[in-house]
Amino acid sequence: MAKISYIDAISAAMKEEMERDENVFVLGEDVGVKGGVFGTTRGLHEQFGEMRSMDTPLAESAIAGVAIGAAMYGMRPIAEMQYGDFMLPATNQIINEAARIRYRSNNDWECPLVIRAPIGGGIFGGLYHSQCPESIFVGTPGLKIVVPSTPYDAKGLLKAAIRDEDPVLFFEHKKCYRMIVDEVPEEDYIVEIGKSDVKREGEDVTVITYGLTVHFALQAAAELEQEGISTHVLDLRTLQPLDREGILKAAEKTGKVLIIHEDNKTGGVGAEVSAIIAEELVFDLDAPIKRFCGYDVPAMPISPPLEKFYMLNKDKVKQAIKEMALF
Amino acid sequence: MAKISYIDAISAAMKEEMERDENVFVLGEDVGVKGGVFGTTRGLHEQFGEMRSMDTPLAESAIAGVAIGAAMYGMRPIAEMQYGDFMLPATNQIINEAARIRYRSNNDWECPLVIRAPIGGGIFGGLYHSQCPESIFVGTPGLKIVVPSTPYDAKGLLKAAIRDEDPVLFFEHKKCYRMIVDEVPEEDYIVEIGKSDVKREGEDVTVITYGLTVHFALQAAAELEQEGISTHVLDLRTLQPLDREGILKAAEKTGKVLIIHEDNKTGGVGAEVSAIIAEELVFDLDAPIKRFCGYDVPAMPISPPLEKFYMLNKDKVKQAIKEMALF
Amino acid sequence: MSETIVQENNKHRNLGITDEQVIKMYRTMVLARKFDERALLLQRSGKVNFHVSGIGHEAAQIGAAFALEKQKDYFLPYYRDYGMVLSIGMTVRDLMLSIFAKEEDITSGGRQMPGHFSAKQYHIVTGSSPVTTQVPHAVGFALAAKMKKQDFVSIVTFGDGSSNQGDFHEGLNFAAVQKLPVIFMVENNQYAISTPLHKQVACERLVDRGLGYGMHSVQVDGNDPLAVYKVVKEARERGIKGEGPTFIEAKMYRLSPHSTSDNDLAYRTKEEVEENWKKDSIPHFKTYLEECGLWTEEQELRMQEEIKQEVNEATKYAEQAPFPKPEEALTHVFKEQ
Amino acid sequence: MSETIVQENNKHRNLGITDEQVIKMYRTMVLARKFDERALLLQRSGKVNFHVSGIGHEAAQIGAAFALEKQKDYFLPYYRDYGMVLSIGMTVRDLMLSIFAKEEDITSGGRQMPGHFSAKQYHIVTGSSPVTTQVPHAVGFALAAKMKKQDFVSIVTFGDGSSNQGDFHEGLNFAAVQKLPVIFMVENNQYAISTPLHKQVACERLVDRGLGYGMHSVQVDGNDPLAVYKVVKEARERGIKGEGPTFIEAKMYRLSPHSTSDNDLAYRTKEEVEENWKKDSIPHFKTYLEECGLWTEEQELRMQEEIKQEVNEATKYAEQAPFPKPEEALTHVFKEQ
Ligand SMILES: Cc1ncc(C[n+]2csc(CCOP(=O)(O)OP(=O)(O)O)c2C)c(N)n1
Ligand SMILES: Cc1ncc(C[n+]2csc(CCOP(=O)(O)OP(=O)(O)O)c2C)c(N)n1
Ligand SMILES: [Mg+2]
Ligand SMILES: [Mg+2]
Repeated sequence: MAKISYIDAISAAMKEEMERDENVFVLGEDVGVKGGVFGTTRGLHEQFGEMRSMDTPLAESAIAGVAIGAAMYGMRPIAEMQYGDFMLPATNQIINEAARIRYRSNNDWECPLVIRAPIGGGIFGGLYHSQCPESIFVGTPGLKIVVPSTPYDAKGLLKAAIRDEDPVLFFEHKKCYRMIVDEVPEEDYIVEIGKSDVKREGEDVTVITYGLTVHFALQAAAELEQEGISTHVLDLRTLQPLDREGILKAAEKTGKVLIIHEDNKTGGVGAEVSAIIAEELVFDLDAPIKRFCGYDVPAMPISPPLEKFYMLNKDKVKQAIKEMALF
Repeated sequence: MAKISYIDAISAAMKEEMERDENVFVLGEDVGVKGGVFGTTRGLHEQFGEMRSMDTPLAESAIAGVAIGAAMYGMRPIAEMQYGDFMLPATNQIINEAARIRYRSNNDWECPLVIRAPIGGGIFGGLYHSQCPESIFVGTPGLKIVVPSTPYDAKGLLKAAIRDEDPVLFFEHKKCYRMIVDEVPEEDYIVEIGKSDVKREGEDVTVITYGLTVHFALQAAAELEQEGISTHVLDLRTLQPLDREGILKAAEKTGKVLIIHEDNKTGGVGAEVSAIIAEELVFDLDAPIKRFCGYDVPAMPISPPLEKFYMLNKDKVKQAIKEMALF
Repeated sequence: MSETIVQENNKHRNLGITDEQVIKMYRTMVLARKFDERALLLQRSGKVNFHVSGIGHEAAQIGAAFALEKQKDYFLPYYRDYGMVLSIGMTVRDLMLSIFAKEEDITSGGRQMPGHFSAKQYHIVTGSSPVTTQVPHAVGFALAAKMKKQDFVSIVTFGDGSSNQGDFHEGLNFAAVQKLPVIFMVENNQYAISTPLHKQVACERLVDRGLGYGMHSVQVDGNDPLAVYKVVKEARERGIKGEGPTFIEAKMYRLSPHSTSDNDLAYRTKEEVEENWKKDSIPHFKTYLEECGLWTEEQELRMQEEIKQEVNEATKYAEQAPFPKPEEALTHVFKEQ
Repeated sequence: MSETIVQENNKHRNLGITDEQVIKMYRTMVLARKFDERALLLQRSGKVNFHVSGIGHEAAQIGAAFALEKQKDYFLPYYRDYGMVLSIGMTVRDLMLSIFAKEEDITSGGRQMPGHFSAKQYHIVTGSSPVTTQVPHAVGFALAAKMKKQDFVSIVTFGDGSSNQGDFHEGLNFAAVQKLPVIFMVENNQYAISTPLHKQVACERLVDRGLGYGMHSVQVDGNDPLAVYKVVKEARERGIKGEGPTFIEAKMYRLSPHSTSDNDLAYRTKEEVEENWKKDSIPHFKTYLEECGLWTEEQELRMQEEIKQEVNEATKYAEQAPFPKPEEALTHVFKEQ
């Protein structure tokens, strides 16, 4: 097994799927000749040509809408949104169209489409290059939503998304792109959409999280181990459909639930996770269900002290777990 | 005090505010000569002329975007989206623009804008004339979101929204338009944004809800009174910012919380309400926090048996309250 | 002089349309109209909840549909396109099942409003209510044609008001850049609900928008089915040959109110509407057939009778057909295993 | 022959621009360039995180800004418009405070990326990163002018790629229908990041899009500040007179990479870039001033020295200025009581 980065895992998944199935293609702004502003599609243009790694006009609603049409025909488009912040012009196409095609046609038409978008902050991107837009889409039936935290999951989930018969939003935390490296098998594999993953077993506190903050939780957990606090870390991986069973099992395990995400707290997917637990396990809890999330401000400022203040990190997460443990 | 309908309360609020302040104007599709497809703006064209009750081209992103520009100048636009289902082309303008203008300019610019949209089903509108889009916008800091259930609240909240210095989404349940009639004072008044309202005092079960389902809850509560079950009904009225205090007080009152909304359950505002309670009051509860909401399907079908199956109603709500009472 | 008339009368033959076909075109126009009139009646009598009428649009729809290849080309019609969908495979029974929202409704199993066509078997792509979203979808089908080297085109229709949506702009531009085999046809009926064209746009002709996309564009009389046939046929050829998309503006008038929920006399005069009835394509096309010697009053009566029966039977069938079971509301959110 | 030259040399006077003003235009162009070069350096040396350059755009920006009325008209610039904002009130110090993201930054208090201009005192309207959203906002300001019968115009700029967004279409159409006093100026620099114009649009000239809006439209050499001044001045007059909006396409070339995160030689050649440096407006405009007898090498040296000092001082000031306090991240979500 080779050690590869999160971004390389994503690139490899696309390359391999394009080799496997000639209906798979990528389209988006600057994804062709340049290989994407982050480099996720680098090499595809050379290997597959300009039709299958297509530079599109600067128009997100068309990128999504054209991909939807192609998907209904039977293609397997992967539409890249340059930043999660810039996918909002495509909201109508995503929510009112892609997500409703199977249902509204009573299963006659389907829309096997992947929309990829980098999300998250900590890169001095300011208000419009740091957003976590997932909560806008969570709660849209008909849409699957995936956020991997590791190269292994990224590759396996992206392959699963490409092979899925329904539309999938695939969010990539841009801070993970080069920072997170781990072992990824050379052979073909997928990670099933809709399944959470226990990233660390523990007894005292259950952390439920996804994306970049999985790593903060794991780092904090490792340090807390030294202090005698044992942390159970559940990586949601899929935000929709949520893995109810996995969530309840993890919550039950310790009776103390701390939900962590970078997206702002109010209306985030953490609320849904909390509500699921409160619906099923309320009498099995040893502490209130807490959420430790981004502040409820329009988005993350760029100035270093402000960004630092906004962003979660290992130390802040450690503190939050500790407080929960001591409850 | 005159008895007026919910729709007339909305019309009256606009008319009176336009008389009070010449910067107030309405714009939208068919809001001028025709007076709106539901008739909410009827009479404004005659009284205020075509500039202040402006028929716009069929383009929601422009309706929102132009209104934002006018609001930044100092006007007080009321932008009508013909149906909540059709406001999604304006998502980028609403979330990335209106909601972030004050914050991103460090308080230099502001955007006092009201966006009105009819929501909800039960009118044989099918998938695209019945939606409850509120959960897409809940969780966007910088945006206020209001959903009145009564003529009194509708008038007072709309006036408050028009006078507010920040952008407000004002959702009107179209099933309430002509069905809900009550007393509304002739004098000028406002209902403060951000305050929930106890619509009925009770001891056994707390229902937390908003919009049309407030009425189902009240009807069910009246019947359940006969059966010896006492229901406390809290009308959220404002979905953002949520009235934390009001919610906690209502939850504490009975220790049994049932959250009801027509919007589909997963990712709805009910999740946030539940999470707030689970965060603060988990040990004061006598039952799990339950949510009784729309099904998680892409939207409400039009065929009568399907629509009926989807829609909440007095009887279904009654049953849900009863189950909670018996827990 | 008589020369000219003969030529005029042979217009359809010059276009490569057989006598049989041209009669079929006429019949389909009348069928669409009769369905539409019945639907209005059914709504008025409370049997169905809603109808959105295509009266006044039939000529353009049928002209376009007959110029294309059934079950080969892809069709992305909008809610007034009864004439189009009837031309390419859907039946009046299908339409009736849809307005009655019955289980057997092929467009959506009773989920969607009438006029929201869908039928994969006829290459009719599922549509929604938010206007103009289908425009980029049609471009996506055409993109697939180019990528897979298939010789089909896609056609998408929409209203004049809808040409102001962002998706119109983005879709046409994308298609033009990629030179895709797609036909954009705006059915310019002068109104978007109550809003007249001059409050929607400031250009002389909608087709003037084509220049900004570097797109071949043509305005055509939407009341003349043969004229529309001609431009769509040419557009299809351009598409197949790799010469790119075409933007067609078919001009007509919306003779009915916007929908059964609309009172059009609140914003336009009876005189204006009546004036436009004079241009109704159906009697004009009938006269054309008669002048070609292809149509007699007897044939007309027989056809009217047939159509009446067809509409009656379809109505009866649909009325008696079962509704979907309530729990059906929960199926097909995702692909079921 | 010498006649012609004199006339050419008096171009600015014929436009009503005084000698003093034309020199100021030149100075502002150079100032914008020098700020920009310094910002690139600061980024390269790791002192600031990011810069998006406007090199190659200065002539158009300054030509436009000088044709408008400061603190009266409303300006909705996009991220390359340093020349524009420097012309209407912002200082290099302001710009430096912004790229250093310091508390005193007037555009956002250190919240937004550099190039996201905002300053109510100068009628510079706050902008965001999602391209083209500012277009309908400008229309909103112009709508307010019409409603309140004020004699200002709004101007909005954006890139060529951005003219493919839905908001471009919807904004221009709205303005045209209402005949609003707004000026749309596309700074067509041939690229949208790596994507060349021919992959963005299929029309000959962007300005061809104006016809579809029934809008007065004009293409202009974006390297010629006086030519841009002229068309913007005329557009302003049209706006004030109630004759409606104008769409201006200023053609130029993006001489820098897209931003400091971009390696432009991955998608275009050095030769292409060098070829375009020959059209750089700054030396040409200097020659013009010299030929008019308004500018000497001595003046040039003095100005260069002044500007250097201005940029140095601004840099130093901004570098030393305090950052915002961390908790500042929580303020101004809503109006505070
Ligand atoms: C995005 C969106 N906004 C608003 C509506 C409501 N609506 C339905 S039809 C219509 C008018 C459409 O006019 P036009 O495009 O000219 O088509 P026509 O109905 O005249 O055939 C409107 C505003 C909608 N369906 N979708
Ligand atoms: C809606 C949106 N999509 C994508 C981006 C990312 N992006 C930033 S600048 C840019 C290219 C803009 O090109 P153009 O409009 O020609 O302006 P230029 O940068 O060339 O001046 C892109 C794609 C964005 N800012 N907003
Ligand atoms: Mg129309
Ligand atoms: Mg450009």
